[in-house]
Order: sequence, then structure tokens, then C-alpha cells
Amino acid sequence: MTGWFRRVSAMIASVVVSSPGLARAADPAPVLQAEQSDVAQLPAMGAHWVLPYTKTTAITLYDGDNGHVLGTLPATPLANTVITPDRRSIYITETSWSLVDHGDRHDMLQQFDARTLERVRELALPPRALVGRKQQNFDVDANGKFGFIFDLSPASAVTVVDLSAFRVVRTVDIPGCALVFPWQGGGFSSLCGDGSLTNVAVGSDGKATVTHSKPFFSADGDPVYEQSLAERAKGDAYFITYSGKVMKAHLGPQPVIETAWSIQQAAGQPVAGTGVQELAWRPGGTQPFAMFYYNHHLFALMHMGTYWTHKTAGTEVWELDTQAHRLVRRIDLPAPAKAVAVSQDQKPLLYANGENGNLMVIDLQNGKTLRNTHIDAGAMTLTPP
Amino acid sequence: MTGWFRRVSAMIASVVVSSPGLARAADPAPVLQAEQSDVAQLPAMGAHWVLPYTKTTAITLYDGDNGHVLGTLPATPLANTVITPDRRSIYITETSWSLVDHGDRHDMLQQFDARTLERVRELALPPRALVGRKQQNFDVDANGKFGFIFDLSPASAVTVVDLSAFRVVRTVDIPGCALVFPWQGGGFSSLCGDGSLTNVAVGSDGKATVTHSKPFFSADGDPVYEQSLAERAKGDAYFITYSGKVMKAHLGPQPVIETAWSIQQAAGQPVAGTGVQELAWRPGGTQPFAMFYYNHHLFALMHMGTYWTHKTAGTEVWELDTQAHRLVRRIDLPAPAKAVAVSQDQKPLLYANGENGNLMVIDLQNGKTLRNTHIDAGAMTLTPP
Amino acid sequence: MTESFFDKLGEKLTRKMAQGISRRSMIARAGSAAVVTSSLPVLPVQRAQAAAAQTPQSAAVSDFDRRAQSTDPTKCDYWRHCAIDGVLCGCCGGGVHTCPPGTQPSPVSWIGTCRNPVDNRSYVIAYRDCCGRTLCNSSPDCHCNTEDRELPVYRPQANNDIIWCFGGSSAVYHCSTAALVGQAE
Amino acid sequence: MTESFFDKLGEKLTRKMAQGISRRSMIARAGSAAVVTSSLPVLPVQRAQAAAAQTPQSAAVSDFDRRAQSTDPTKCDYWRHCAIDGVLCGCCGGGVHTCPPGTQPSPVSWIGTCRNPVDNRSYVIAYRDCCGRTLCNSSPDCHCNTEDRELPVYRPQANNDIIWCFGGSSAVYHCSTAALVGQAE
Repeated sequence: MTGWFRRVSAMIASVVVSSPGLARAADPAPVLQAEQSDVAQLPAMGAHWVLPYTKTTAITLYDGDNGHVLGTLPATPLANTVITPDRRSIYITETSWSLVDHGDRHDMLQQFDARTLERVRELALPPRALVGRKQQNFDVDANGKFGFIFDLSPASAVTVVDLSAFRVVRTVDIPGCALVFPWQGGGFSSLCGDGSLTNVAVGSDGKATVTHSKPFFSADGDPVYEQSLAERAKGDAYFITYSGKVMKAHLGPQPVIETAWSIQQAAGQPVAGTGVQELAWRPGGTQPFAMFYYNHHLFALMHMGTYWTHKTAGTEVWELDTQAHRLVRRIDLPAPAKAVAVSQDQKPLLYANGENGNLMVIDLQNGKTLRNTHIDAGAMTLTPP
Repeated sequence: MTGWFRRVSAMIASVVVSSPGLARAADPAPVLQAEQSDVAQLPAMGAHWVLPYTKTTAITLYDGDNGHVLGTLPATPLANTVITPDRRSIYITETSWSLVDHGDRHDMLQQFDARTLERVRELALPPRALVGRKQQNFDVDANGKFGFIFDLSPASAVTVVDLSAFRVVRTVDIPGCALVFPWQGGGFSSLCGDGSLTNVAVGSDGKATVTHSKPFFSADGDPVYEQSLAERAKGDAYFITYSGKVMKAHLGPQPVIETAWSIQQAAGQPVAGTGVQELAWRPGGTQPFAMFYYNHHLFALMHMGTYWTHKTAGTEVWELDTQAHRLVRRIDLPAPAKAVAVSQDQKPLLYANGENGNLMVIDLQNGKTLRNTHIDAGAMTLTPP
Repeated sequence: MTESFFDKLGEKLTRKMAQGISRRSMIARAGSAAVVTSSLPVLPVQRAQAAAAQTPQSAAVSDFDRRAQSTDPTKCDYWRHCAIDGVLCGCCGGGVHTCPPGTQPSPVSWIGTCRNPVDNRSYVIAYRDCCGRTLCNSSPDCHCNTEDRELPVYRPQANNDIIWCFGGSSAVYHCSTAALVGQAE
Repeated sequence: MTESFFDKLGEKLTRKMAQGISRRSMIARAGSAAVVTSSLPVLPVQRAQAAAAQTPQSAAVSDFDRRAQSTDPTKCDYWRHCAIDGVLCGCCGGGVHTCPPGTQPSPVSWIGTCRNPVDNRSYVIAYRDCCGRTLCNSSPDCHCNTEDRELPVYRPQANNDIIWCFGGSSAVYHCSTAALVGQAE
């Protein structure tokens, strides 16, 4: 107890009581003791943690069970985020300028410890894509060896990062293509403007080998959502079109793409077409889809509208069995939502970012809304894998 | 018409009409012609321009007459801003980190052209004070030769900048003192914790000479507001205490401080004391005072409260004649306000930043509220000198 | 039009792209880069041609077009704003094809096709972002996100989520304009 | 308390101040700096002593103290928050004296004196900011700005507008704590 603290103690000793006119409580409570400042650490990441983007400055980490804030990660709406498969790290790719809106541009990959939320490592990247609302701008493969970061400057490329060595391995040009859907290991596929996939195998030596699949959708007629889902652990993707057709794909050098099925048809509704005056139930939003990977049920934000309403907020969430191609249930939302996410545990929670900035939390065991709170929710929400 | 534009023209020529099913208007309107993108420039700064801090990212430049946005200057709530006496430039001091919340710290003085809002020059500074809501963290002298920037790290100092050469001349330590109130030329005074002024003369050679005035107020008993007013053109300051005592001072190496008078007494109200249970009309807010320098009428945000409500929003603005020490009028605000500003012309407008984020605009010729609009107004508003 | 705005911007873009490639080469390529060949043209503007030309169901008018007005360009339902995403520059000290003071128009943009309710003609609109300054803090009425014929990022020239700030001094987004390029026929 | 938290922070502060002076010397001082002598001590903590000791009207209880509660430290009217300005760390993954994960407590702070409604004693509170991360986006209920015995910046240790982030890795403000230092007598 020396130095600075001694001086503080001296100060305390000299400060007079500021309320001598008031009687002390009848029961003489003990004088409260001095506290030491400390820093909170988190327990192992829980299945019910939920990480919505909030305002334009952060990802705020909430406990989905009680709505309490657990911590903050710095992130603009253009940042991309991955929780590692082992839930021990959170990667964030971010772009900033040294003098806020000018000066040197910095494109960075940052690794945060999921318990301390401290920035463990960071790595300078080539310019990454500045494009909002896309989970698949950045992902890692299932074994956590490689990270894949989409670039657009405005030519398309992907930066491959060795996550163990934490260094850039190479940049692979993918002209006419975009986004990354990771394989189970050793590569990724990208969606292309001609309706095909470009597939990039990355060897353990870092060498890239590229293949092209045949077109399987029409970017002009009924494009596949950028926010289609990637299941890292299996190397599968669920490509979903504006009109609500779902195509499961197993990714690799030669992707296998299953036959399309219609969300609406699975729900006993008319198949939705692409007519600008054709009213139907349609998916929409900034993060319109989530999946409960235990049983591969798809959760889709749905609204009634015509074609070209792919960004429109959903009034309902439809739960769909992707194996049986049938509707499980329709969940009415308390308010229209732009983003949907789901926890990956035996008592799953559904999260929805309202257009009004609320985070809605719905218990999927009984469909009840547990919370509907204004948190300045942005366009995306993450859940632990 | 070559290169890129030729390709665009070729594209246009091949695009089909997207509404062939609709009849053209009976009167065949001419086909609209292609436009060129351009950048707006502003006219000379008008007396009714108003520059509130908005959200946490900007100073938004509004036309007070019609409420239109004229432009945006980048500024956090910790930025400080000066419109030069000739209205041709806007200086902003700002602090940022190269990687948003970490990396290299940059403290900068930026000069913006008031017509183009382009950043004309910028200068790296020693670390400046990071302290919100203080106009007098930064000011320039009346002839625009020197800029004075308050530092706090946590020792107190002032950085003197030669604005013509755009370089740091020196840093003057001012232990126990803070803020800058510029003289008519060649120096500044700072308020000190012992109730005195420290006065720093800066010669044309950059040499600093320091004097101390005797205490004239009690920082413990009834401190002078940090947001007291500086009248650059005359080298005067209007020091106002928490309880509403006004002391006019002529600044220089030997400041002359006039006798205090009470805002409340001038208004025919009881003089306010410092009792924590003493209800009275009191000034308060984040920018509680403004002055119409043509006739030296003081505008003070006033509320009813006890002592230690110096940050509390005002429900009224009191206009006071600082020469006759009498109330001119009391203006009821549409909503409680934290900041007040006034235009400096013959048809003066009063501006007030509501606690609710609104900017209120009041015509001082008739006291009518012209506008009361939500603009995410922050803690300060500037008007042209 | 001897040296048009587009020409100048085209030059700027070329310079910028050259710099970009140079920077990437320096920073990233540990070995030789794997270049994916593709039948698609690389220039986004050429892809936009295809995107705009093959709009499905072009015989019908979209809900946006049906409801659009032609009098107030500072509202989301102004006819040219059928595929805009962002803050309208007209609310920020700029105009429908004018960047606010202190910002720069992007030399490249995304492209929409919108119907003018006055002449019932469809026009090609270049949604050029204005860049290099922190976000414009305008009225919420001026924040739009419409989606007619808006395509995913793998069709970049028809995508409005991209920060279209490739050629300026910085790629910081400020607001979006909707300049008329020509009639869509 | 062999090597207390305060000791460590004190060391940190000393190092930081040395760095700050060094940096200033390098960047700014064209000639020799003019040093203002003053009878006031330089260390803020010592000034705080005077500020806290000479509170006017100490016999009466302020409106804040009168209305304060002792049960919910995530509200502005919690008794320790009589002079806080900022976001409560208890709403951000921290606690009343605990910084949220990923942030650092400032080694120095502003000082308030607040009355505990449970024992009617007054305590000295150290309002330590947690630093080094972008602002906590918590509920508006957690954004407080109280003002009991809050003094201007020329009495820095009693001022709550200062970003009290002098010793950490960066001076970016995240939230504010209200640690109990001791009884005010």
C-alpha cells in the first residue's frame, strides 16, 4: 500500500462526512469497504449467446436467456465476423481509415479471445470487399485452418489466410464471381454471375486449383441469395433463390447440387414466380435465412409481396424441414424483421432483428416471445456454431 | 465521348423499354437527357447558417431559414470547431486512432474551406484534451494569427499554432488551469482551480510570457462555467458562475474583471445561492450561454432547480442586457434544451438543441418557433461569427 | 462534350485499379496468384448491360414504379429511386445528381432501370455514391432501400449493397445520387 | 495488500505520463516551453482532495441523494452514481467496479462523494472509465449524466466530462464504473 494508493488513503482520511444532519440507521450497518477495479471474464461460450450488430459501431454480445449484455466487439456494418467452430475465438474483418474518413486505409483480420474479448492477433489484409449484409464475405473452413475473405476492388478476388500461421497465403482472382462458401476443408466455392460456381481448392502447401461447375441457376431470371447458408461442418451449402427455391449443394472441386424445391410449395402455398405484380409469400430481409443444423430445419423470414421484394422485412418466420421439404410451422413475429438467427442447442431460441431496432427472442419449444427489446439492432445477428 | 462513356452509351442503346404495355402520355414529353455528376459548392457563409453537432460523427451544416442540410463536416463529440472571423474557413481539432479503437493515436488540426467544405490543410498536434462539450477547448485570436488548443494528458497545457504557417509554435504548460479565452490578439487566458486566471502572451516571435491574476471566484464555492463566453473581436470574456453571477473581463497580461451581477436579480428574481435544497431559476446545460454581440445581450438556458444542476436542460431562454444588467425577455422553449446559440445579424435567430435531439429555431424578432425538428442534435451548436 | 466527366472518371478508375492491383501484389501474393478464367467480362459496366437487358416480366410495372412520384427528389418514392440503397444526397446538401460539398462522386456505380411517371418511359439510372466523408446525418425519410431489379453482388453493377466508392480519395460512404444516364430503349 | 491494483496502476500512469511528455517534446516544442508556475499541486488526485473536502452546503442532502436507491446498480439513480457521466459498465458486461471484458480500467479517475441510503454514510466514489473499445451500445436507461459536486475541467479530478482514459492501451471511451474508495470522513 504505497505510492498512489497511499495518497488516495490520505485523501479519504481528510474528507468530511457530507450528511451530519441525518440520523444514522438504527441498526448500525458496517462501513462499506474499498473495492478494487477489475475486468470481467466470460465463461465458455453458451449456446444461448447472441451477437447482433448494433448501431454502426459494434457487435454487442447478449445472453439470450436474460437479455443482459455480456460484452462488446468493435465492428462497423461492413465488418464480417466468424465464431470459430470450437467457440474459442471470434474473427472480425474490418476496414478503417487512419483519420476516420481519410488517411491510410487499413483492412484487418482481428482475432478475439471469446472469454476475454481481447484482441489476440491482427493481420493486415489486401483491400477487402466493402459491401454490407453478407455473412459469406468471410468464412473459415471447418477445421479452422484457412480463412477466406472476399475482395472487390472492383475486380473480384478472395484472400486466403492461414489461420495457424496468421498470414496471407495468396489472393485468388475469381472474375465474375463473389462470396465464399467454405468446403468441409481445403477450399471454397463462389457464386458466379453466369449462374455457376467457381471452386477453389487450396492445398496444404497453399497452392490453389480452380474448377468451374455448370450453371445451375439464372442470375437474371431468379438469382440465388447472397445470404444463402453455408454449413461448414459438412461442406454443404443451401442456395436459395429470390423466389424461394432451395438447392442443397455439397461443395468441393466438383460440387453436387440437388434438385430445387419450393419453400412455398412445401408450405402448401402456390409456388412463387418472378412476376412484378405476382403476389405471393416470399423470403426477404438482410439476413433472411437461418438453419438449425441438428435437424437441418430452415428458418426463413417471409412476407407477402411481389417479385423484387427480396430485401423486404418478414412478418413471419417459416420453419421448414429441408429433408422432407415440408413446412414445420409458421411463427408470427411481434414486428417485421430483417434478420433471423437460431441457437444450436436442444432448447433452441429464435432471434429476429426488427426493422424497429428491436431484438426479438422466441422460445422454439413453445413459440412464445421471451423478449422484444430495443437494442439498435442492425442488419445481422450471429449465434455460436 | 470516348472510352468508358462510349461503353455506357452502347449499353443504353441495347436496353429494351421496360413498360411496353403502357400507353405513352398523350402529350409526347421530350426524352430526358443524360446528366453529369457534379459536386455542390456553397455560397458565402450566411448569417443564418447553423452548425449543430449531430449523432457522434458529424457537424451538420443547416440553413436556419428553411431547415435544409447544406453539408457535413466530420466531427466526433470530442472534436472542437472554430469558424474563422472572416467566415472563410472552419477549423476542426479531432482525435482518432488508426484502427478505430486502437493503433496509433492522431491528434489533428484540420482546416476546411467554408465554400467547398474540402479539407484544405491538416496538422499533427501533440495530444489534445479529450473532454466533451467545451467550446473553449480551442479558439483562435481575432486576427486569425494564432490558434490555441487545450491539452490535458492529464497535466494541463496549451498548444499554440501559427495559423498562417500552419505549424505548432510551442506548448505552454498551465498547471492547475484549463481552457483558452483568446485575447483580442497575441495571447489567451485560462481559468484556474484557485479561482484565478493564467495569462499567456505569445509574441510574434512565438515567445510566451506568463502572468497570473488574483483569484476572483471560488472553484469550490461557486465555480465559473467552462462554457463561459469569449468575445474574440474585443478580447472580452463573460465569466458566469454555476449560480448565475456574470463577470465581464477584458483579457490581456493584466485582465480587468468587472463586478459580478446576478442573472436572477436582473430578472427580478431572488439571487440564487449554492444550497443543495435551494430552489431557484438557474442556468444549465452543455452549452448554456450564447451572446448577440451587436448589443451584448446574453441568452441563458434557465431551469428551476437546486444547486448542482449546472448540466440540467433549460426550459426557458432568458435574454439579458449585459450593460444594463436587466432582463429583456423570457422565451419559453417548446422542449427542454441543453445547448443554445444565436445568429449575429439584424434578424437574429435563436437555436436550441433539445434533450430529445431536436433543433429548435426561434425568430427573435417575434419570439415565434419557426421549426422544431429531430436532427439527432448533440451537445453543441455553432453559428457564424 | 470534348473531355467528358465520364472520361475523366474512367481515367481515374483505371489509375485506381492499377494501384489496387499493385498494392495487392505487394501485400498478398506469397507465390504466383491463381487466376480464374471465366467467360464473363471483367468490367462491371459490361455485366450491367446484361443485367439491365434481361429483366424478367418486363411487360408489367413494379409496385415501386406504379406508386412513384416525380415532384420531390428528396423522398424514397421519387421515380428514379427504384433501386437505391442509402441516404439521398439531395437531403445532404447535394442533389439528385450532385454530391454534397466536400465529397466526391464515385466514378463507377450500380445501375437501375426506373419508369418516369410523367412520360411513362423507362430510364437507366446510375446510382453514384458520394464518398470521402463520414455518413450524412439527414432525416430518416432520406434513408432508402428499394430493390427493383437489384441483383446479388456476383452481378456487382446491379447490386446496391456495395459501397460504390472505388475511385475517390477514400472509400468512406456519405450518400447516394441517382443520375439519369439515358432512356432504356 | 502487498502489491495492490492501485500500485500497479500508479506505475502505469507514471510510465504513460513519461511517454506523453516525451511525445509532446518531440512533436511540439519548437523552442523551449514556457512553464507556468502555480501554487496548485500538479497531481489531479491531490486537487481532488480539496474539491471533495470543501463541498458547499454539506449539511443538506442533494435531490439526487434524497431519491437514490441501493438495489439496482444498472440505473442512473443508484446511490453511487451521484456524479457520473457516461454509460454504466454494469449494463455492458461489467459491474459497478468491473470493466467489461476486453476493456481496461483507467488508472486515474474523477471523484465523487455520494450518500448511501442504507447506512446514511457518505462515501468517496472513484468513477473509473473503462477504455480501449468502441462505445458500449447499452440501453438508454444506462446513459447517465448526474452532477452532484461536479466541478469544471480546471478542477479535473472533480470533472466528469473528461475522458478518463489516460493509462490504457487507447483512450477510447467504452463505459464508466463507480468503485467505492472509502468512507467520506
